[in-house]
Amino acid sequence: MPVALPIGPYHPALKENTYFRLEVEGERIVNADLKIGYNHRGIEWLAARRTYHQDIFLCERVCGICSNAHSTCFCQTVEDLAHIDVPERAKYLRVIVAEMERLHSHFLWFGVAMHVIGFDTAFMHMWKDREIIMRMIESITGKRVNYGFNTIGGTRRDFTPSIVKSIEDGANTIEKAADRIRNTVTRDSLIKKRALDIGYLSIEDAKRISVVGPTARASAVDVDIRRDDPYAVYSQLDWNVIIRDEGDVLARVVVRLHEIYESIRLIRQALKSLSSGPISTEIGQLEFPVSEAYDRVEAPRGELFYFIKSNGTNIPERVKIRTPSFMNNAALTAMLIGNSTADAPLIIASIDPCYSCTDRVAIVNVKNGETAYMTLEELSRKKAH
Amino acid sequence: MNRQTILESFRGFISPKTLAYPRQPSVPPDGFRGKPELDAEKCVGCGACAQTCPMGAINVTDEVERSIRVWYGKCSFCGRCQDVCPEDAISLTSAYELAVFDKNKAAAGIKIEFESCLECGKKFFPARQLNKSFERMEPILKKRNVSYEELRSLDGVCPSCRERPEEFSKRKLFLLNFG
Amino acid sequence: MPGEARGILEKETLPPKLRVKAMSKGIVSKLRQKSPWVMHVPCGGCNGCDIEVVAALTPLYDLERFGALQKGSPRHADILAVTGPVTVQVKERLKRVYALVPNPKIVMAIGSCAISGEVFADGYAFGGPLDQTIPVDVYVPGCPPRPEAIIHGVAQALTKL
Amino acid sequence: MTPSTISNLAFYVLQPFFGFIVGALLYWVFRKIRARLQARRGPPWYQTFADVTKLLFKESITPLIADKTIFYLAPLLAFTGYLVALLQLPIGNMYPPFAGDLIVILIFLTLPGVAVILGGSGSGSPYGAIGSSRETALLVASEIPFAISALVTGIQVKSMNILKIVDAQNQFGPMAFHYPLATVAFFICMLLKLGRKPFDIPDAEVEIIAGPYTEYSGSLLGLFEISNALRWFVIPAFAVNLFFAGGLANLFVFLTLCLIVVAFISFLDTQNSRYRIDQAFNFLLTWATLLAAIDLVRASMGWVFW
Repeated sequence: MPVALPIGPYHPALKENTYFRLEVEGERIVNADLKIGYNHRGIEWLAARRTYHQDIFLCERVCGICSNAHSTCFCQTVEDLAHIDVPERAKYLRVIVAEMERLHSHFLWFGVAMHVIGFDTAFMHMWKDREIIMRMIESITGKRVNYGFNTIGGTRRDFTPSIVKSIEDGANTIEKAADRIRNTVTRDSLIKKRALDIGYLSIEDAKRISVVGPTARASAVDVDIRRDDPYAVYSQLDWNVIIRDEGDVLARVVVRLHEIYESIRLIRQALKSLSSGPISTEIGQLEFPVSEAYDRVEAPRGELFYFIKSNGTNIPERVKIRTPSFMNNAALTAMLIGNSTADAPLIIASIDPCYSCTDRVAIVNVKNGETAYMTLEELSRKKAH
Repeated sequence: MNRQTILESFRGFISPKTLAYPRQPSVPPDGFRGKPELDAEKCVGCGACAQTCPMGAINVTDEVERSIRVWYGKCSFCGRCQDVCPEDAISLTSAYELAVFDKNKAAAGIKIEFESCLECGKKFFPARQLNKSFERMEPILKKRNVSYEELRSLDGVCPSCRERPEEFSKRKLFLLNFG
Repeated sequence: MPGEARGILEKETLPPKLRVKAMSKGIVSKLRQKSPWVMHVPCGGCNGCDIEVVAALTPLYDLERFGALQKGSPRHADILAVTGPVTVQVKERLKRVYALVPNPKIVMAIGSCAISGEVFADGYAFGGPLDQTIPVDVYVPGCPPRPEAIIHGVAQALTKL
Repeated sequence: MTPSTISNLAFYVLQPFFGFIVGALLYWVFRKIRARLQARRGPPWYQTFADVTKLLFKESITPLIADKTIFYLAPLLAFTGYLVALLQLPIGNMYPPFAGDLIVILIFLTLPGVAVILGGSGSGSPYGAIGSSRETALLVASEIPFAISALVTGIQVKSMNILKIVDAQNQFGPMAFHYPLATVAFFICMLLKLGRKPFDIPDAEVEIIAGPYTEYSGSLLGLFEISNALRWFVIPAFAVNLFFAGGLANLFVFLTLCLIVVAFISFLDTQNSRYRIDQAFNFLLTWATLLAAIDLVRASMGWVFW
């Protein structure tokens, strides 16, 4: 007889609230279900009621960890929509800050993953190293989280020479910290024991569920928006897309580990070829033609998609966001089945879930105030129609 | 167990990385966006900050004076107000310890005096904003040979007085001259 | 409570039995301040405050210096650190979590979202500011507050225990 | 009343307090060392006392679906287990009036485990139930190497009386030198008995919140905290008595050895991640049992090499 084991809505392994219903036989998971929606805040609805400039800060708060990816994607979409050219320097600055964000997000993820398997010392050490990046981000953008760095037509802040110097020094420190993570993660027998062959996701499943980002790349799906649909200056820089074909939690660990090194490489190159010039295009009155635009950005967790429809006013008619975690969460049910309950938190953590990103898919009947939330199955069925 | 963590642990054992925060202040880096503060000397009371604030944290209320209030409980410290302020009257300081017991106390506000109407004496518009706009217009006025007092006598009138026929014709005449 | 206890102590007319009671009350509340166990309750925020709360536990800020531990069970908690705008979905669950916490308890509203809803305040999914759902003792504005500000907030909260 | 009765009475009254204070300080030492190894500063020395006092004066909530008798009994049972074990252990030169029997102590050290299982399953929480089932599995797996490695010492001196074991070591040298494998096995089980990594599976926070303790609050949790403080003294003291010659009948040496044991345990705790329950089960029943069994065979055959 399977017993239902709830994980959430409040659970220490989840830094946010979501609800997993695991049906277990003994310690083995036979069925998994996921209920999201606790974080639903109606961002798309709100975005259609604010001006474009105010929406930048709203979109940043879709997710606090990948906030810069959200604001970059929003600004790029609006720039497409209004045909605004972004200065070269601003593009470089955007790449640097985006990669810094990827660094801090991956360090954060490593720490959380270590915490989940109970290796608190490694968690503390990794978050200690993460603070170096946070301090750098704070000195660049003025805030640790939700930077407010982007604006339509460029960036809001410029790098001073001293900041450039501090990033160059910081990159070396971070590289050493990344070496420490590599030595810890790859040489610890217990970590290997916990992560190897756990939460397997085959390439077929990955393609069927269409997972994105490091989760997809760990299952041998060769996808990276930075290369496939280059934005900013990624096409001018030299870097690699990390692919692994094992498809288990350890592969996701290794992919993220190597992405840290690639990010450091990108930051160094971008700093080297940083040209002088203005950081944003002067836009007096924003003129929006009645049209639509979309843009994609590779957030730390995968492909982030924005679609904006304008009606000619300074308020967008519709903003549609598809976040990476929305796709990756669907893969969890496939990953969890057959594993032990003790591994469930690690598997959940391995996709780096971000429920604040995900929870915008509620169907709300505003008239009678009833809120009905669709399960992922219903939603996918609806999409198929 | 692995060698890297053991080494790192002993390094940490000898020199913990913890900041001595509550005893020693922790100073944020330059350009940190902390508590926004209003400068009562510089502010003209135009309300551009309130208009642009994405969160609606800045409130402008008109009674006998115009009061501008920033509520930190709703502020996201994005700095848009600082960007748009024409007088640099609002600025984000480096203060960040804002914990309070009463959420309404986490706020800063200033009052802007109103100018009295030249006709009826009713207080109707922030005095400093009016003066500032005249100041900005001065080069144009000189070019057009219009005296400052003339403009002042026209614009120093409250909206309800302006609707009176004699005021209306005066303004029409002025605008015709002005071109 | 400490102030109150001290106030009673100053009155010399108190019978000895009550005086001892007041003194022990003062000592207990002193010790309570030395052992705040925090439960972090995310209420639908953007994650920013959540990671800053976690950052406050990590080596650079180390809340354990003040005896604070992060606890997973509301039954063990003294301080509820609530982050995020309380969404409609979470509201009832938050009330349930609050009821699970034994007295005396302190609620901290961390981040502007919990205080006012911030950018989500106009949305249909916003369930009202935190203090309309459960009584709040300390407000920590910030979007998100720095870990230092959270430590400052905890220090403020402790004076209420 | 004879003078010995009075001194015995004084011993029984004072020993629990002494045990609690030393245990609380040793628990603080553990937390402090753990914090320092994690590059943090760690709590102040009075932390355990503050925690316990706070919990004792806090509201205690009994869940409606909990089995009241079991729910209240469990913390008392855990406390009793450690207390009785403590009262039978020689502490340096302080010998207990009723000299402990090794098997009795082993049985009483099992009692807290049983109490946790009872409390967890009686609390009516799913996390408590899972925590209990995990604790049961671990208790079954750990009792075998724990008992075997402890019994090695008893078999060596041909007496189950703990005083005799200590005295014998004062003549022939500590057991840790004669039976290093049993010592290692005992240390592995000690990690489990102290609820430390890699065996903190029953109350793994990220998996099942606080496991069996999830529903406990206030003074009942405080009682668990007191027994936790006691256990941080009893179990290192047991180890010192069995394998390190009981501190050469010197209180200071005894406490120092306890401190070293705790420091070593803290180090192991920080350097390990958590086992999965099946991995822990296998590890305990194969490696730990094997190590203990080798020394058991040696002890019973009299093969002591040095």
